[in-house]
Amino acid sequence: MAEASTAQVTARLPDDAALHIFRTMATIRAMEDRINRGLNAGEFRMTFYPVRGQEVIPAAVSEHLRPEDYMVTTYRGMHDCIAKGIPLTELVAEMLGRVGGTSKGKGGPMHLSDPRSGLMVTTGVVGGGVPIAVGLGLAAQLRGTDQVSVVNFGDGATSIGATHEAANMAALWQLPVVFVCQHNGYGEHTAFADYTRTEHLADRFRPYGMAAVTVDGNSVPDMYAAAGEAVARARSGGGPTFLECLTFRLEGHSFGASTEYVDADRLAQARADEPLGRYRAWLVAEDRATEEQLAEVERQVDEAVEAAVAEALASPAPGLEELQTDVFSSDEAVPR
Amino acid sequence: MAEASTAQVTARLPDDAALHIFRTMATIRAMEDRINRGLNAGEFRMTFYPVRGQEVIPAAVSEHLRPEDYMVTTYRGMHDCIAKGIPLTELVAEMLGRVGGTSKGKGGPMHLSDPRSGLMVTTGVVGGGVPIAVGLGLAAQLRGTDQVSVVNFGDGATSIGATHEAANMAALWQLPVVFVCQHNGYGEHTAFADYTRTEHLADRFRPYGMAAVTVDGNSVPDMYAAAGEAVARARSGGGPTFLECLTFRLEGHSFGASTEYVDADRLAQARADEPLGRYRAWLVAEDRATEEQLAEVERQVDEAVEAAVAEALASPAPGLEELQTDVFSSDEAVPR
Amino acid sequence: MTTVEDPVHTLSEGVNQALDEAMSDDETVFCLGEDIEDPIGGVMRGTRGLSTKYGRARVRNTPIAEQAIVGCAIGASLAGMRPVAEVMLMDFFAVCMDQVANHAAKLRYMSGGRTNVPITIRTSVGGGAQFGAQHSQSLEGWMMHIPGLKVVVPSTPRDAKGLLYSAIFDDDPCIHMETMSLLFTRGPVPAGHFAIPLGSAEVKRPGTDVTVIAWGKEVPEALAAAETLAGEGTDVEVLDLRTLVPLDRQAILDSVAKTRRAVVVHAATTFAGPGAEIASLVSHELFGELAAPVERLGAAYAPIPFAAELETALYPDRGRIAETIRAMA
Amino acid sequence: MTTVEDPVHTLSEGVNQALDEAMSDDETVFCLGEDIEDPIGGVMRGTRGLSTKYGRARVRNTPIAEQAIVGCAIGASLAGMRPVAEVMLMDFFAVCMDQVANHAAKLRYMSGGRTNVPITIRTSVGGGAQFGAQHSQSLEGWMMHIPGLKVVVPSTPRDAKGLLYSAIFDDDPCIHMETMSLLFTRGPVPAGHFAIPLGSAEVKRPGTDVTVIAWGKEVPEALAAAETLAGEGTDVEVLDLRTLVPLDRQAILDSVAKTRRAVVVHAATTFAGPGAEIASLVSHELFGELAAPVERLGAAYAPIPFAAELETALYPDRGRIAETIRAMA
Ligand SMILES: Cc1ncc(C[n+]2csc(CCOP(=O)(O)OP(=O)(O)O)c2C)c(N)n1
Ligand SMILES: Cc1ncc(C[n+]2csc(CCOP(=O)(O)OP(=O)(O)O)c2C)c(N)n1
Ligand SMILES: [Mg+2]
Ligand SMILES: [Mg+2]
Repeated sequence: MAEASTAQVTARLPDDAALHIFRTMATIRAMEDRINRGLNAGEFRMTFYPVRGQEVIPAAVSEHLRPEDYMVTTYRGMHDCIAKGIPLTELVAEMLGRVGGTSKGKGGPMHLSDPRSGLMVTTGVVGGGVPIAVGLGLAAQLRGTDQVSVVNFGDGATSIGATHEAANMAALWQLPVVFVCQHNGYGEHTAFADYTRTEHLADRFRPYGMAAVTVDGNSVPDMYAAAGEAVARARSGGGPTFLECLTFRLEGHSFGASTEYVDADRLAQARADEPLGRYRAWLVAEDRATEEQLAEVERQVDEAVEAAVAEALASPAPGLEELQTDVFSSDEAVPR
Repeated sequence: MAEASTAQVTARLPDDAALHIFRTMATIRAMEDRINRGLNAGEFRMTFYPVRGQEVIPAAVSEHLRPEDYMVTTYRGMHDCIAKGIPLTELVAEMLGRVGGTSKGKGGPMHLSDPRSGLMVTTGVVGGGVPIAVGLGLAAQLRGTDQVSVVNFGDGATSIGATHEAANMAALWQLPVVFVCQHNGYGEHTAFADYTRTEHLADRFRPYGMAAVTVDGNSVPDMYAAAGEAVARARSGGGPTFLECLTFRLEGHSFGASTEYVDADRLAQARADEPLGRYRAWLVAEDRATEEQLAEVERQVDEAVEAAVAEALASPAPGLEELQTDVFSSDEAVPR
Repeated sequence: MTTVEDPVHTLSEGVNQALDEAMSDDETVFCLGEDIEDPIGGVMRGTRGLSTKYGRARVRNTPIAEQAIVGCAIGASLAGMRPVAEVMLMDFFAVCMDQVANHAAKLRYMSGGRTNVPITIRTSVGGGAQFGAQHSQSLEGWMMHIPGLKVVVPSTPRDAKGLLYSAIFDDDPCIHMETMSLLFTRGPVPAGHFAIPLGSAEVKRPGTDVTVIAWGKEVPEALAAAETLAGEGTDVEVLDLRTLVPLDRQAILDSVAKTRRAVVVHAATTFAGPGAEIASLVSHELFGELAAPVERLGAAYAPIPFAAELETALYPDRGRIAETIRAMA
Repeated sequence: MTTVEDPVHTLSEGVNQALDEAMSDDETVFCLGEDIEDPIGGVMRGTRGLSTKYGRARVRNTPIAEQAIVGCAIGASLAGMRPVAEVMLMDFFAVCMDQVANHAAKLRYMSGGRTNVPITIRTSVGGGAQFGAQHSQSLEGWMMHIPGLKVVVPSTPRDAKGLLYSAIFDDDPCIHMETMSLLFTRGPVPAGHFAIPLGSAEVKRPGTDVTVIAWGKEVPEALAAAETLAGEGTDVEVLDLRTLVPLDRQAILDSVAKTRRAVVVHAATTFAGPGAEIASLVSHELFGELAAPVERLGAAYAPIPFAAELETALYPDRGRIAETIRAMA
């Protein structure tokens, strides 16, 4: 299936989009590499949920989005946040718990948000963000704007009730919501086949009365095309879409976590075929870009990432006066 | 569809089962009529959730069950309780809050249970009983018994998360569970089409990897056949089945509640075509029973119901010493 | 203050008026919940007439899916709307506490103030009507314990109108508890625009000998007990907290500093319940100044029984309140 | 009592031993939860080795579906099994409180004693590890407030083994809270069969001047504060409640009757928290006999911040406990 659709949709991926997607993916990868270096060297500490191997999905989806479009994601959402446009310095500073972060260091890596770039919520509760994204879509519909609400979640989140309640509501009200299920094959340490007998998750969501497709989440042309249709449908009042984006988690659940439960051959093969390298080669092979162009992009994003991390590290911890602010609109409401 | 399957399955409904199903339905109806009389006359008070029009479903399902099989139901479950075999006196006494009730009057009409007849839980929370029924099925599987766990819930309960979590788990583990969705067209005051775009609820549950069928819940032959297949599948280790049983709620949500939101013609037609009368005529027309036989059954069940209500009314209220017993296994654990 | 001219309405009508005023004042206010559209207008009638007046886009029925209802309200509020969600009964918060406690309550803080969640969740609180163990719980204790939630519990039609209106326009998530046993009690309600600031308790009956601190269902019981005791020469002050978060600490301490005796009364379970916070506060702040230990009267430690005789015995009533006060003299 | 010969293990190993003993003693005991099978054996390693030893039928991974996990445990227990369910973090009770509070806690009572729910729900309690606002909450206050739930909070490897074993064989639903910051602390654990009855607090350090009542995360902090103060001539008694329901009322009152001063310390939010119940109990029962007001030390009123500096300031620690006690002298 991936084959077929790739063929027919390639044409639909314009050069500028193709290059910008590469830049986004390269930025995500550079940031993950930089964080890994920092963690391995003991330069800093943080809980980090790797996104390696899942870069294509948000890079392709965001190509169809505007800053005023909404996005909701999960703890494993650094790639989504970067693609949606959270300033890199604020992003890293938040992950480090510094006052220069998106949440002044009070949220942390599992709670990145920046309404200015449309990234409204990052939740640490599996499935918890899905109903919220439906509400963002409802606000757009009630206001008559053409904003779209995109919600990212994992394959494991399809087992939890909130996701189903939200899907039914979004379909019922024909809301401008795109459900982006990043199907990386695992829920923490449990493989897909060990927690459901469903073959294609899209089959579970289609019956709610929404478009639901399974797409190769590691193929830029496929993801670009599928996301384009979903976003266009939402923007034009055509209702929600469920995108089952097939990818593979190339690391453990979190930084340093074991992968002993993952089939070694499959993992090795997936790493060898990892999407950034695959896409880079494709761009050159298809004459979409020259080796030099891509190397230059890589140089630029490395520089940007390096600068962001340096700036973030220079940001101090939040002061103790922050402990009980932002609890309520007015601090007087805080019980003593 | 109902037509077709009726034809082919009629043969499979034996005379004794056909008559016993009539007796069960007649008992349910007689009890509802008696309760209505009591409530209208101010003879007693209780919250009552009518089951009129849904008698076929439990009468047909229970024909395939044994006392040791498990059942879970909802506040709208008097018909399920009677069909599963809760002694009538204890049933009515509980609904009246008398010490002679299944729960000594401490549970009430929304919490009927009687493990001796296999009725394990009646819940008042929509969807709340579904995961519990899955656990009853798991216990049977772990013990290697061939017990079956049947869970009754309404169409509206398919909108809530717990139901989906439970369905996925039951399918994953191939548990002996029969999901009996009593699709009466309404969730309280909201019609099916106003809370989902799904056409057939069975389509939502099949993708979990279980058998899922839509059946005419007002047709005894159809329900008997569909339930028979589902129970046999569960008993033989074939895993769960979702039965979407199409019926119609002939009264308001609860005793005395308005039906102003229900299409008047559809309601009138459904009342004219109500399943007990329809089935009674069918039995005679098909020479399954004589008018006299059925009249005799009706006389017997009226008598039984009358006696049960009289006995229940004679039972006193629970004593105040009951207030804090049954909180824990030992009353000493109760905080003072 | 209430004037003699104020028309008389039920608490349910007070709720309805607040919703109507808020929706006419502000386009961003909308309601969602189960069975809230006409002709039913909410199983407790709170939204009656509003879908007819404002349309089904702004007063919308939902599937039976409380996580989706509350989550949807949260999302819409993040985008600048002021949703009023209805959770039919407080017991059903148990199916959506993740949205309430892990999301609505925390998003402002977790975003360092960049986002906020101006939602109101209206809910009916049962008890005393033989609805059984799963349809009668007062769970304000759960809500108070989660930083970031405001908790509002009116006991009169007037308070319901004024407090709900303030809750809707408050910039934080508010839980508005509508006590079923009081929904159809009547009282004066100011016409037109009317708001009562959150966080202000009200002395519903001034007194000098003992302070009864109560809210919701137990306020009328406290007032009735006060009447009885007045006849016996004991002058009881009844303080209706009205909002539990923000808590009117000053009003509590001022009253008890004066009377030197306090009884906290609520329909929630006594053990580890909301009254423990009030009792601890008073015992701590007025240590050595009290004439008697602070008494707590709440529901007995048991699931709520169905049988009327048992359910009646479970809750504090005017009789037990009066007895308790007599024993403190 | 613990003997010098007892081998030393971590709290996590104490948990693991209790599960192992229980599963070998009784065929009806089985475990279900997310990622509990080997090789991982639970993200906190509590079930490590058990799926290998007892098979994947009795130690089974589940989908990410806490309502199904807890509901399934309830159902199996109604049929006579003794399920041990794992809810990975206490914060996630928010997604399954309906099964916990409306079903597990109430079914015995709602059935007039004809059914009962002998389940144990194990859960890790975060805090102090920079997991953020949604992965660090201590919600024992929610559980204590629901009649029908038993609440167990071991602070040592020995207590974990003995209390969890008792919880598994208890005929009521038990919440077993496993404090993450203590999971890998070491201490003596009796080998083989070992049970500690639920409802018995333990004096972890005898003293005469002031009683610190604590549990879980705060017990080592209280003991450390006691050491410091010993050097200053203040003799602190540290009472570890170990179970919150049943509550060892007598142990609390006996200790404070002796010391006449009490501080309640817990990781849960102070406001409307579990400490309020203890403080109210002591203030009421020992009215007029206390030398100082009962102090409550818990988490500050705020969602739990990520930044280490703020999170550290949120929780009571040995320093603040010592300060508080000094101020009471
Ligand atoms: C309600 C809930 N249960 C359990 C967890 C613990 N947990 C965190 S991530 C995770 C796995 C989620 O898998 P998936 O949805 O596939 O997302 P992925 O991590 O693969 O991106 C689990 C079980 C949680 N955060 N929330
Ligand atoms: C979680 C929850 N939300 C709301 C309610 C209130 N309520 C009681 S019955 C009902 C309608 C249920 O409809 P359906 O599942 O179709 O069952 P029916 O009443 O038609 O048999 C609702 C919304 C509830 N009991 N539980
Ligand atoms: Mg995954
Ligand atoms: Mg229905």
